[in-house]
Amino acid sequence: MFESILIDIAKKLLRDKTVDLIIGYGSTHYPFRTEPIVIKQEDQADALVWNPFCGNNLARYLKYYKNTQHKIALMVKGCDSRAVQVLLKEDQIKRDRLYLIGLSCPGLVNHEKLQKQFPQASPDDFQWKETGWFFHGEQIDPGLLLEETCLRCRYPNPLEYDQLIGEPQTTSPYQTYQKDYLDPIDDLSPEERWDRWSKEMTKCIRCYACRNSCPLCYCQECFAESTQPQWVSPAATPSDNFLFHLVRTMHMAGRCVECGACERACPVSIPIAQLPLKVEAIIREQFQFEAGTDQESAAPLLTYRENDPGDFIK
Amino acid sequence: MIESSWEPKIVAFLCHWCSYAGADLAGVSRMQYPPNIRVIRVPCSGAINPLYIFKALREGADGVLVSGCHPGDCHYISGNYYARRKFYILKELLVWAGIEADRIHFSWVSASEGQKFSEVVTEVVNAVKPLGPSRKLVKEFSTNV
Amino acid sequence: MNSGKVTKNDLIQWLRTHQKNFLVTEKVAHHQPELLCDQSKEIKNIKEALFLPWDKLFNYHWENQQWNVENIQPSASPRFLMALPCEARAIYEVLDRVFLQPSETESGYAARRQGLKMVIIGCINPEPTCFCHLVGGNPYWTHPDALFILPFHDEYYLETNQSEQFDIMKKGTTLNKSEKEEIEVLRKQMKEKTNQEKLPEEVPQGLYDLFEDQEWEDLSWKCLNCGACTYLCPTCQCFDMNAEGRLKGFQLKTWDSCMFPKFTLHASGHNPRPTFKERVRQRVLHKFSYFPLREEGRYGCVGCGKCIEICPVNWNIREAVERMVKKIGNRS
Amino acid sequence: MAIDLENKNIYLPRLFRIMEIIPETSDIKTFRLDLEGENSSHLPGQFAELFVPGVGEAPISITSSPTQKGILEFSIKRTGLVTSAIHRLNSNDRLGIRGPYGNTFPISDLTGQNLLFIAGGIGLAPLRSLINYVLDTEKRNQFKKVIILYGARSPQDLVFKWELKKWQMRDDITFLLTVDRGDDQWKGTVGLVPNVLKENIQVNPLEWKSIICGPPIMIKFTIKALLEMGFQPPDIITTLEMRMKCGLGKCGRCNIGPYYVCKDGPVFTYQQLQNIPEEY
Repeated sequence: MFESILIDIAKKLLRDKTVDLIIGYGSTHYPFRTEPIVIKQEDQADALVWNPFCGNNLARYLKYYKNTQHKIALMVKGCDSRAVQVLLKEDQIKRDRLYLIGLSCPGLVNHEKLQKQFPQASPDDFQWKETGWFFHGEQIDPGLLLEETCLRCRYPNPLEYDQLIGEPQTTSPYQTYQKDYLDPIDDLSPEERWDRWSKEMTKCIRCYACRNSCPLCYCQECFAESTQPQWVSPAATPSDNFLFHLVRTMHMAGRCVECGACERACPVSIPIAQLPLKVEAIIREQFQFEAGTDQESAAPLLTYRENDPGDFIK
Repeated sequence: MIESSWEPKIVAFLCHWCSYAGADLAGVSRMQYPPNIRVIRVPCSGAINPLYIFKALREGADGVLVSGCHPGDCHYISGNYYARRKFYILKELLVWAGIEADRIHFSWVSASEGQKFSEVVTEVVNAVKPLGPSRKLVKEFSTNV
Repeated sequence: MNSGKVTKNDLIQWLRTHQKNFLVTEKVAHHQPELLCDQSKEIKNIKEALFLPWDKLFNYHWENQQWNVENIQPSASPRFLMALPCEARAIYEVLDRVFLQPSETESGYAARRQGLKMVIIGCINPEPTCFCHLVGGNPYWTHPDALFILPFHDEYYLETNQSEQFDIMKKGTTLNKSEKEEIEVLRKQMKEKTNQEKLPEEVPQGLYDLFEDQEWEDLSWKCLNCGACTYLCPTCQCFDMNAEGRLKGFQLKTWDSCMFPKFTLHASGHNPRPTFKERVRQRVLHKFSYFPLREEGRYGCVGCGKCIEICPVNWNIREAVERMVKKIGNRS
Repeated sequence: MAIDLENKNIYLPRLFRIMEIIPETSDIKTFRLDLEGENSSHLPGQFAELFVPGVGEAPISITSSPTQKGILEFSIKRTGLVTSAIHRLNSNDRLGIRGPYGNTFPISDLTGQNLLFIAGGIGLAPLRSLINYVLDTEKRNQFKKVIILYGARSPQDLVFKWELKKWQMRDDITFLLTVDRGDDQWKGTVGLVPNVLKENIQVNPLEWKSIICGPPIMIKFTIKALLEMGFQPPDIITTLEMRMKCGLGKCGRCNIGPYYVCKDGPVFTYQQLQNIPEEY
């Protein structure tokens, strides 16, 4: 979608030297997949694409340029822009070094759903246009294909950008689909929830793809890899896996921008985003705060109120 | 029912200024409370990293008690306020993950509340005992292939 | 080498009788779901059967004022392992060479390996990410000690020279002459086709000389340095060992990855591979240069394409190697 | 496919009692282990994996020479998790050992040669195994002239002080001691090892073999000095410092180029180092 506009903008930015490099999505040889690319010369800009398979949160790459002087252009979806906001609030990078190319995002396609809905379909059967998604010409209801995190997305339009590509989305998927994949888990009994999570944690191989794909996980040394003291064993046992994911979720409390990049990065497809999303839902309800949406109010865990919920304390 | 001879092991993080002093007062005044808790003194309830609680459960603690000063009494002014929010989120997350709610307890005990401290500990032990030995999150290395 | 032919349900019947101790890799379960019985165990990565994700090496405990150490005798019940040719090659050509070296055989691996009966299914529908032909493999590769099964006109061709270990061979009917020829022709064509596409001989030494090349930086920029590729790679054999348990415990051997920062971190704080560039280069060169230079040209990669399939940023080791191979000779 | 099922657990350490602990400097101690009558099968230059139950393992070079029967000596600098745990041990505690691992100093190449030992700081530990081997009464005549140049950051950082005195008194070796920074009691030479080398050692480089061990920065400049003096790469022998876990060329940590430093090293000639990638 909008490739031609996108490429012109990129070339102009590089030509006028407003930025030193552009971080964006590039095409690949494989069906339904894009990859993060960095562009330093004009001719490289032709590889830029924008389609519903741009699942990586590119804000993750800003940590390479924290201590350099580069001026960086970054393609940001709605959730990515929230991630940039959190990074700015946590003083990881200065706003004036960033040129944010905003993308009005219709949502990302989930590969398993695509495989189930259209088995053996090849990429050229589809057209992913700004007006909608078409399979052999007839429109598809995005609700069938959207990622679970995108189905509950409240901010399809970037909150902060220097230039927006495409018309802003009029409604958010959350409003249109009223679907939240956390709800069925809430209805389960504690034992059923535990069985579900211990089954998922048995699949985990502790490759840390979820942590490394997250723009807000930028610690120099993660507690999971520390040996002095060693908090968790490097063995991928279910208990150590769950301990790693629970502590990482606590570290994301009030910071997670609900982009779902961790879930898309998981090589064994664990719905790992549910943990931080649940915490964000609790924070949205109890402390009326959404990460990366307003730069003035303090992060929830860095402030307090007299009437914070406390009846669970004896 | 769990046979009564089994005694749960409970790790208690007590804040140095209030709860630890409260526990000390309970001891000095010869107040009876179950001997199941192992006390770890921390500077403030706000200084308790969720990692400590998970690590305690991983190493086999059957229950965790975290106790600090009443809101407003904190030696560091707002340590317990931050802690209250963090513990609220932590407890909700743990319950959502399927860990029994009665494994994790929080309380405000001031330095003068020796009596309350023994009551809280008794209440915690009675809450953890029916749950039996902790088996969720406990480290376990049986090979799976 | 005796061979034969069995009908589909004979094969499934045999699988069902042994399903209790039958391991099936995820790739086989994905390609031929009908061969996966409900009680056989699906493993994501073939090496999990031999090189366990975590493995106790020995026990230690503190007793009467001193430390005591006692060995754990590894025990392994005989099991079948069904895999595709590329995955089986990872066991025969790579992992065995590392863990079964005569003077330093790992007792755990050896015990499990001794009890393992390998069943190799001919690969009939390769994925777009597969490239076994580049590294000396081919979809009909087999090993004499294994039972080779090839779907053949809605029946299954069988071949092994350990027929006493695979009782299904008794059910096999012998092939007539034309069928035998057809199989031979099929396999010869496949072998020739894949041999021409093999990476040229000078690649291992060529890549080694490209160590200082600037291209590694641009090539590895997008890599997240997570461990997904190494933990789903059948040939990655790096591991970590540390003590688990203070007064009573065991030495635990777990998988490890060269992509993690602490893999080569010295106690002095010096790290010879501090950034993503060195680590990505290490992963590529270890498989396509260092291992072949030590093992008479055998690549440390079997071309199964799993790392390309699951990479969160679609980092492609095949494209990376082909891009660097072009630079051999005219070093920039 | 033959699997030698002798089932020896190659990772199982053996526990030996610590006979004596000699504090060398503020953060270096020498541990002497009693082999209870056995003799170690190691050769100079090899290392062993020391295991502290409950903590972990660390590769430490063996500093005693095979000619010292019935004991094993390790000089350990407190830097990380395991070395600190070892420093907390006291006499009569037991320490786990497995090994010996790694290749050795090329004894056969060195026999009948003039030997120039250059050591820096704790780097003297691995060299001391070879030095004491060469200086052993039965072995000394197999080697020609021997020069030992040892330097440390400051007089307090000198290790094996009690043995340095013995080396100083011997008449069949030349012994040079230097420190980077002296202090008021220090009477000896002051200066960096590479400079002291260039000023004091005038030998025909073609008839000498040089063995170097020390911090990477010292090795780099010392090799440069030796090359300027005319030493040939095959005659410069040093050891490589890499992170190690298994010691058997399997766990992949110490892999540089086609070599596993724990198995094909840690002793390399400079000639070999020249075609190993600069990744150590």
